[in-house]
Amino acid sequence: MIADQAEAPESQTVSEDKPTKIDCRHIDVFYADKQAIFDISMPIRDRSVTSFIGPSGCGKSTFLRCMNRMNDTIDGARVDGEIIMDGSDINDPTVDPVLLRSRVGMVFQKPNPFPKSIFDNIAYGARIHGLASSKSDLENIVESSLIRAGLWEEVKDRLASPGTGLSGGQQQRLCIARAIAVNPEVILMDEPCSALDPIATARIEELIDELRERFCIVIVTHSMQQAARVSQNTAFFHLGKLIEMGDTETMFTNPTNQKTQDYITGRFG
Amino acid sequence: MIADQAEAPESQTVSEDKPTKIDCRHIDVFYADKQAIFDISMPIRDRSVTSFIGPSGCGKSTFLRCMNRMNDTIDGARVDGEIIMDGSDINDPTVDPVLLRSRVGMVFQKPNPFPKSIFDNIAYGARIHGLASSKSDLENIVESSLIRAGLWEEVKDRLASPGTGLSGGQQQRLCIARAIAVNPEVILMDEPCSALDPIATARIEELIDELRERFCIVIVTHSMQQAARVSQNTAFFHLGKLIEMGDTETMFTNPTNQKTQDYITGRFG
Amino acid sequence: MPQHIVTSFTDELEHLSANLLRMGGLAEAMIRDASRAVVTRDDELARSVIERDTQMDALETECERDVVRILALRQPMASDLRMVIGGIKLAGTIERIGDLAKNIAYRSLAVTDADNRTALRGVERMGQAVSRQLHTALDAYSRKDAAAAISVIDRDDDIDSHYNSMLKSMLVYMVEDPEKLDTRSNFLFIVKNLERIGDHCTNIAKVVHYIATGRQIRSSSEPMR
Amino acid sequence: MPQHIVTSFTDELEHLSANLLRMGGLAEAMIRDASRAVVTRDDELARSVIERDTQMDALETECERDVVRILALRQPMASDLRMVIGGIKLAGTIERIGDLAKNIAYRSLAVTDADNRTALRGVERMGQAVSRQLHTALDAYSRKDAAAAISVIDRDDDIDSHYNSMLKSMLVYMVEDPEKLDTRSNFLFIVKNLERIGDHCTNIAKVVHYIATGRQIRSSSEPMR
Amino acid sequence: MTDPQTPLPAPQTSSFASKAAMKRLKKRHAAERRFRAYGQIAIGFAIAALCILVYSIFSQAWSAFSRHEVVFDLTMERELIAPEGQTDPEQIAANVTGFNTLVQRNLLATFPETERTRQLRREVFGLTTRLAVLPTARKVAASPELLDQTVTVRTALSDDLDLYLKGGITDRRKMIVGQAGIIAANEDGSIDIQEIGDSRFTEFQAVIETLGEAQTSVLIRIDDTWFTLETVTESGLIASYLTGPAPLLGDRSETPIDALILMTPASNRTVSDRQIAWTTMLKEQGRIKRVFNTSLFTSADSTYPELAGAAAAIIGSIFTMIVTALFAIPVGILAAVYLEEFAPKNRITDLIEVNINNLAAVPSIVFGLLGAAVFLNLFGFPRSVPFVGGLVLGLLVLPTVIIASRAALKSVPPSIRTAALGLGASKTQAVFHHVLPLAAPGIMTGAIIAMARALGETAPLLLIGMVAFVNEVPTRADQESTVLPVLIYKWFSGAERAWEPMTSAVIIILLVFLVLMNLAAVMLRRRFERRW
Amino acid sequence: MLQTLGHIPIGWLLIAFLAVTGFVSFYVGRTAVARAPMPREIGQRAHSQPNFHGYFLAMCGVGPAAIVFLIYLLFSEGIARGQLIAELPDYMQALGQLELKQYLDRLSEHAAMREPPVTGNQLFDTASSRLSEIRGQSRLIVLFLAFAASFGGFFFGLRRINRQFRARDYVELGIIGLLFICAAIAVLTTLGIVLSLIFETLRFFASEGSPGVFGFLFGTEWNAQTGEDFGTVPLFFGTLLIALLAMCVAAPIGLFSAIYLSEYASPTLRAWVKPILELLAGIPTVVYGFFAAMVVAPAVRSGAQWINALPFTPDTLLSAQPQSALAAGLVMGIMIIPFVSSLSDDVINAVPQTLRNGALAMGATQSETVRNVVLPAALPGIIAAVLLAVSRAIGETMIVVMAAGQRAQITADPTSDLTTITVQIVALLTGDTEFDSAKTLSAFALGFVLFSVTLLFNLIALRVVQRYREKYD
Repeated sequence: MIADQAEAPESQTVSEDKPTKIDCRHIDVFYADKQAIFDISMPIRDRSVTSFIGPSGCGKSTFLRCMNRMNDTIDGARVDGEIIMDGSDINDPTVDPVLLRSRVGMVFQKPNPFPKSIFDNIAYGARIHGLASSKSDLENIVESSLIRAGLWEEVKDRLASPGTGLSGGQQQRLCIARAIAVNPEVILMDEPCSALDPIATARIEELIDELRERFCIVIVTHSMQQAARVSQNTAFFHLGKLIEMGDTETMFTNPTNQKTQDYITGRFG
Repeated sequence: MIADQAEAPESQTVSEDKPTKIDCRHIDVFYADKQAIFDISMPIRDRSVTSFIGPSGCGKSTFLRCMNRMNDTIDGARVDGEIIMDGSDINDPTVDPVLLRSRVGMVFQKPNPFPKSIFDNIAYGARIHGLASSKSDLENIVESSLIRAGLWEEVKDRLASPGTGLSGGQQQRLCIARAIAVNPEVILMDEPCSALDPIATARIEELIDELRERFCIVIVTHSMQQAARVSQNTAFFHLGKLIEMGDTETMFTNPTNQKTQDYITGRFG
Repeated sequence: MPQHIVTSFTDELEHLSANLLRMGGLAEAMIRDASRAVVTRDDELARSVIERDTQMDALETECERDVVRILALRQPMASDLRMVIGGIKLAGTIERIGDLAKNIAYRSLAVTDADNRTALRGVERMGQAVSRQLHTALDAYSRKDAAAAISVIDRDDDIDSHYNSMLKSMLVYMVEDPEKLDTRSNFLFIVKNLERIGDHCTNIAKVVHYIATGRQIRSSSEPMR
Repeated sequence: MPQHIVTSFTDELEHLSANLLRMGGLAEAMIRDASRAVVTRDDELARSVIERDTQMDALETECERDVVRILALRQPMASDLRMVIGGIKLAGTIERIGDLAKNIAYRSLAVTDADNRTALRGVERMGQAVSRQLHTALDAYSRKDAAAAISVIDRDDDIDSHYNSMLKSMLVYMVEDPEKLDTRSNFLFIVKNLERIGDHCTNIAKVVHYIATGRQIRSSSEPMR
Repeated sequence: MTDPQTPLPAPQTSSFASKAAMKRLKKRHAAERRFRAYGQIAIGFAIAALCILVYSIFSQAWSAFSRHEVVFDLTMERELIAPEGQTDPEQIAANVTGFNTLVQRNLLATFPETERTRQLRREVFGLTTRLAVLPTARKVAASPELLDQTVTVRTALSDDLDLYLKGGITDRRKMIVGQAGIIAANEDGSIDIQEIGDSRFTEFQAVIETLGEAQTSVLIRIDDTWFTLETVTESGLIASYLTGPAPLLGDRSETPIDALILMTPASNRTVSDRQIAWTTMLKEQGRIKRVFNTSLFTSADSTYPELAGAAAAIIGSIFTMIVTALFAIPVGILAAVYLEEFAPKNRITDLIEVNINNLAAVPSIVFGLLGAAVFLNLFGFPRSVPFVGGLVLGLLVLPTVIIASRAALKSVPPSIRTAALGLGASKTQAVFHHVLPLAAPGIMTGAIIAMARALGETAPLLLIGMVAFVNEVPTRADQESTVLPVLIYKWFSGAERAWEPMTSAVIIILLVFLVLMNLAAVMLRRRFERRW
Repeated sequence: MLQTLGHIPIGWLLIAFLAVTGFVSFYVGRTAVARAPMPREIGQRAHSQPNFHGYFLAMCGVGPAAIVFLIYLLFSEGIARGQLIAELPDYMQALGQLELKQYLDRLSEHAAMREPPVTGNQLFDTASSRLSEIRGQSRLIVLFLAFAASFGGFFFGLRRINRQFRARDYVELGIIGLLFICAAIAVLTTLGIVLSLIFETLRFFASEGSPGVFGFLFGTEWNAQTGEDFGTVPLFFGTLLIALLAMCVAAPIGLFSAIYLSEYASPTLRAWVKPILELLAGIPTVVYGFFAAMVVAPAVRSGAQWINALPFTPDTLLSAQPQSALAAGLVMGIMIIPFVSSLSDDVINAVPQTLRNGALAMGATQSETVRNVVLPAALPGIIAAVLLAVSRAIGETMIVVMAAGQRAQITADPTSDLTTITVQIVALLTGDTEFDSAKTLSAFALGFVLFSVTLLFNLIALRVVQRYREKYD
């Protein structure tokens, strides 16, 4: 009959064997006076998708933004605790956020292509970081990023046209391509599909599924179904605390924590 | 084994026995030059929930807005065809859209309470339509609407505080209460949950489930799951055309049209 | 377990398990009556059992429709999902128990007065034991009680041993009078059926255990003599 | 049927049906070998069948895990949903076929040289008929072919008639020598099992038909003698 | 998907940490700092400019807020004030000459030596201005019983002397020469002081040395007698008589000699040495008092700085603003509502829009031309009245009000409108019940800013003749009057140096009004600002 | 009696009249329908609430009367005066337009007093009393007309209204009409400007001593005061030079402060600096003018003298004038800074935050974000801002009037005094002027040129802004 989850299931989506990419230890986040995140610690595994779920205002986005220090750009935001990435704490004052963000890419809720040509949108990151030594070099980067983002076929003959002219879903994939182009190690996604319709959403999910071969992906979503579909590990946040984290399949078939159980089955509050 | 859907299932959610409330016949909608809706005809049943699904830009919202002539407020929008409600065509020039909208309430994607007190938010409709002859009369209307919207308990002791101070979900329920207060016959909802988290969404769905005892509800959503959960009848739109309409259970277990099948199973395009 | 925010979802789940329990109850009755019919040679009773099987089928159909609807319209998760999956399995199993009872009833019609008491007594006793087994299993289900379920599984061995002894005596009894062999071979099948009902009870118990805990008990499903 | 946008979903569904077909193939083999073991009194073969049942159980377990995962993580709809629900039922049925085959194998061990050929020939022929039946059913499944499924259901009657005749001859054969009754009674059960495998094939066919069309064929599940 | 023939160049991943990358990074951060610096400099400049401006004006203005008055105790002699016994208040009030004679007599009495020549008399009368007695005249006219009573009269010191006392006109230096020795009169009327045995004298000599050729006039004073220094001898000095009682000659040791050194030569001054001497004496007698300059706020314009005031302009400005507000604000708001909420999207509307935006940027002076051509020339409205000025300014700020209101209306999210419409409110109801109230704070802010702008406008008013010389405070919006900014312009172009501080003073008055209005606007914004 | 009527302040009377009519008819209309209870049931809800019937009736009552009054206010005085002039003895009528006007002004002021004092002048007194008589008549007439109109409207309306009458539609029609009129006023203003300018300009070119269009636009001698030469080239030169100087100061400083405020400054800093800049914008130009003339001009002058005094410069390098284009330009620049900065601030803030986040998340530094993403996006808006600023500089009056001087000359030396179009307009039109001398009219011609030039700039700028807006909202 149905297998015991305790013993390792030979699903394609195992994550325990993957190494830890980011290790968050005792993170607290404060906005001005009020605390948004309470002592959260979690490992984030490389080459797999980790999703954060929870009711809105549970702090999942805030926590995500800690990982490339986007919170620095908000006045009065303070982050305590260590975020160890490849052995060094990214909150360390000596760490240059600019450099960090080139290693930890981010995709936002609303597709936000620059009002430039598709080419420039993707070339931008490579340019500022001087990744391309030559024009052709740059073109390679753009092409490969677009191909990886599954957008090449759709746009290859209008690279010069403005990125804002694309459809919502394409724009979002363009933004992902843009993030890939800098060839980061981690990609953070903040509700990347909440502005899209089911088809576009499915496309993005497919894309994420492919990208996880090469990147460590963290995605915030408030659609449980989406978390279930795309991620190998799921973390459930509530009121700024981490309630439960674990292998996605377990989380959705047999979570240990009652709160999680209630949230997932729609019995919450 | 599993029953043949052809023979009437004795589910709690039959809709065939309900009378038709709105009968749309050959509706075309044009924005300036381009056509948004192509010859759509459908009956909408009273005292039940009908949901419109489809990829974005499929015209479901546009079609919804025909039913209380919200399209009138957009310059250059033109609606052809008849929308028969209780035997009279609402597109008839003699029909006063303002009066019509008092009969066909609407709830919008983003919760949009007036920046007034909770009380005034709900009282407003009653006031402009002169539904309340006295103060106490008005209070009754407000209370009953709030109760019906399942918000009374949460706000009864702060009716004077601004409606914008409520949480997103509460705001949306406030908007629903506001729509109920005018006691309309039909309530149109345009993606009422797309801005809310799963919990708030569930609350609204529960509310819709209760309201359908008294109103004819039409809901546009781009979450198929939501359509599945709340509605008794589902219509699938694509590129401004009505692809298939039918009993929700059938639509989601055994749709007749291949396009529908593909969309619902996520094979689309 | 608290209610779902969407109450109608809770309703549907309860509607499902209610139906399952009805099926269970029906099955118990059918077993008891069938085995009594064998002993008392009460053809009326036997026929009533046979009729009740259609009812059983109808119930199973409904359960399965509920399951499909819930899966399609509610996207159940975690415990709810286990409830639903368990539901479809239970429905199948109980329905099969029903069939076996019906089968017993059929065969009881073929039993003649001439058959000896003692053997029949054994059938009735076994029948009661089995139906008791089923009852406790359903009980565990209604209470989502993993422990109870396990106890059911353990008690299955008694049934088996009971079965083996019966089988022997039956064979002896058949040898007595080879002429009547073809009618008396029915006894073999009756006993066999009862034993298989017992096994099904174990399956039910396993499903219950899964629903309750999300884990599941390993063990080869059908033990041999 | 076009691919899902999320290809891994398609993969998982295919992985599921692939497993089911593997189970089916395994079951066919087990039936064939079991019935041949009866005739040839080849204990090796019999044992191998018995061992293969554990493999069968493992496969079923995996199928069921797949089903649960798909339901939990993919929220399948419409045809996909039918695939999945059908899947869990098929897994159960095929596994049961496997059990029956194993059962036959066990009993074949009890068969002695002294038994007569002709009766045994019948067993083998029936076994082949049944396994063919199963084969077409699985074929229908892999092609999601409703028509084929129906034809399987129709052909079940042949099996039944075959069974009845066998039953008779068996009884006659048993009467010949009441001393050997207890071993020979095995033949009864072997035949009975084959017949029940036939019925399971019908069930498989019904499920296939449901998966393919979404509608389902009414008919009382287990006909009598 | 990630297809093989376009793999990313391998070194990239490491290239972040590479030396080159680090160099780049340093450069980029340097650029960052530079960029930031530009911004800070820019803001610094702007603020500095403001500070300088404000400071320069205040430093000028403060002196204008006080002035000097001469105190007289005058007996109101009937035959002078009310000749041939007619006591009509009008007549008395008008009889400036009469009062003035009293003042002049008093002055002559104070400095008897001035009787001698008309020249001296003119100088001494120059201490006050003729019209300075007007207030007294009015007072007496109001209460005839004062006739033949002794009244303390305060009259404004003439502007130049006033300025002198405030430290304008010339730099001066007081010092003590020393103990007088023998004073002898020379035949030419000058006197000769010898044997000033005193250490301080040498010091004085030194100072005079340093002055050298410069035409500075040095006033020597013994008792109440004033001399101008002719030359300094090694042991004494020769000085010619200036004014005061005749000096006692002979051995006057023990009498101190003071000197007052005026750096600016008499020829470049508007005040004579004598006048300075008198003023100093009066001051010492306590007959010159420094008082707060009330007339700045109470009296209308005048040709004499010491008498001029901004009252007329203030009132005029207020009237003008009222007219402007009454015209521009309602019209502006309603127009905005039409354009933002009701106007159909068509060519006419576009035209209106373009032309309003453009109107907002038309130079103000063009509106002046409009006013001159249309209101004055065509409609024949009277010149330089607040009513017309108000209308012109109204037209001038109308587009500003419209644009501000539209912005405010735009900031109200459409969801509010749809919400109201969805409830079955008509468009008008939706607008007037919800949108307008929500936009009100923004609109008000805009209106106030516009008013402030109107209050500061000058050019157009010049063209519709609001430069007229207004010597009485207007009481109605259709009477001649002027406004603050124009007054500033006029006084700025006035000849006497005394106008300068006056102008600054008016500027400050104007600025106070403006700052108040702007503050009100800021308050409104802070108070009601709403984020959607 | 007519006279007394001629004296009372008519304005208040009219307002009171309108108010009363309004209230009365509102209540009549409201109660007329409110008597019958409103049905609540869906379906037969009435179209309009009673209030609307009230408003409708009020409209009918007030509207016509208001129109009558408006006409009266606009034309009565003119007519009255015309009447009076006609009655004046011929030798008076023979007076020049200006004198006559001033005479009438005195008259009307005199007549406006409650009991006008008897001046000795026989003619004057009779004329004054006659004037108030005429006024009295006109007022009597207008009041009568108003009554008639409003009653007519009132009863017309009263007959229309009943429960089913769609009062709301009409009321809203009325309201929208009113709104439209208000919007139209702006257009009329422009029309007025254009027409009057064109008209007077034509008269200028028609008048004797006019240089003709060519001579006007390309003549290099300007001597309007004495009324000979009307060559505007020097004026243009001065105007543009000063505007250029101003922009050199304003454009960079304004732009950078805008960037700093919107991208770098902390909220608190912004909260302090923005109001300060606004203050800078709020200071009237006349004050700037004063500042320029009193502080900057001397500074510039001494600076220039210092440069002249430098060993390696000829002593006459700069004509260090007490009034100088440079002084005016600098101050004007300061004045325009907030103008530029606030406009650019708006466009920069209009760039959605998500774009900035996008760039930052790619690892761009803040300045890179600004330079590569924000500015390009905001560029059109910024250009527009600068253009508007230029047209503002060209049209600026007081500063140049007070600090730039009167001498119409063409010289590249910024420390010499120059004159500008606006200066000349002011110089020509201040004080009592009659509208028939070429001198006066030339001012209008200048005004026309000024208007056209600024119009050009504005239109371009506005078009750019339009494009820009469309891109973001």
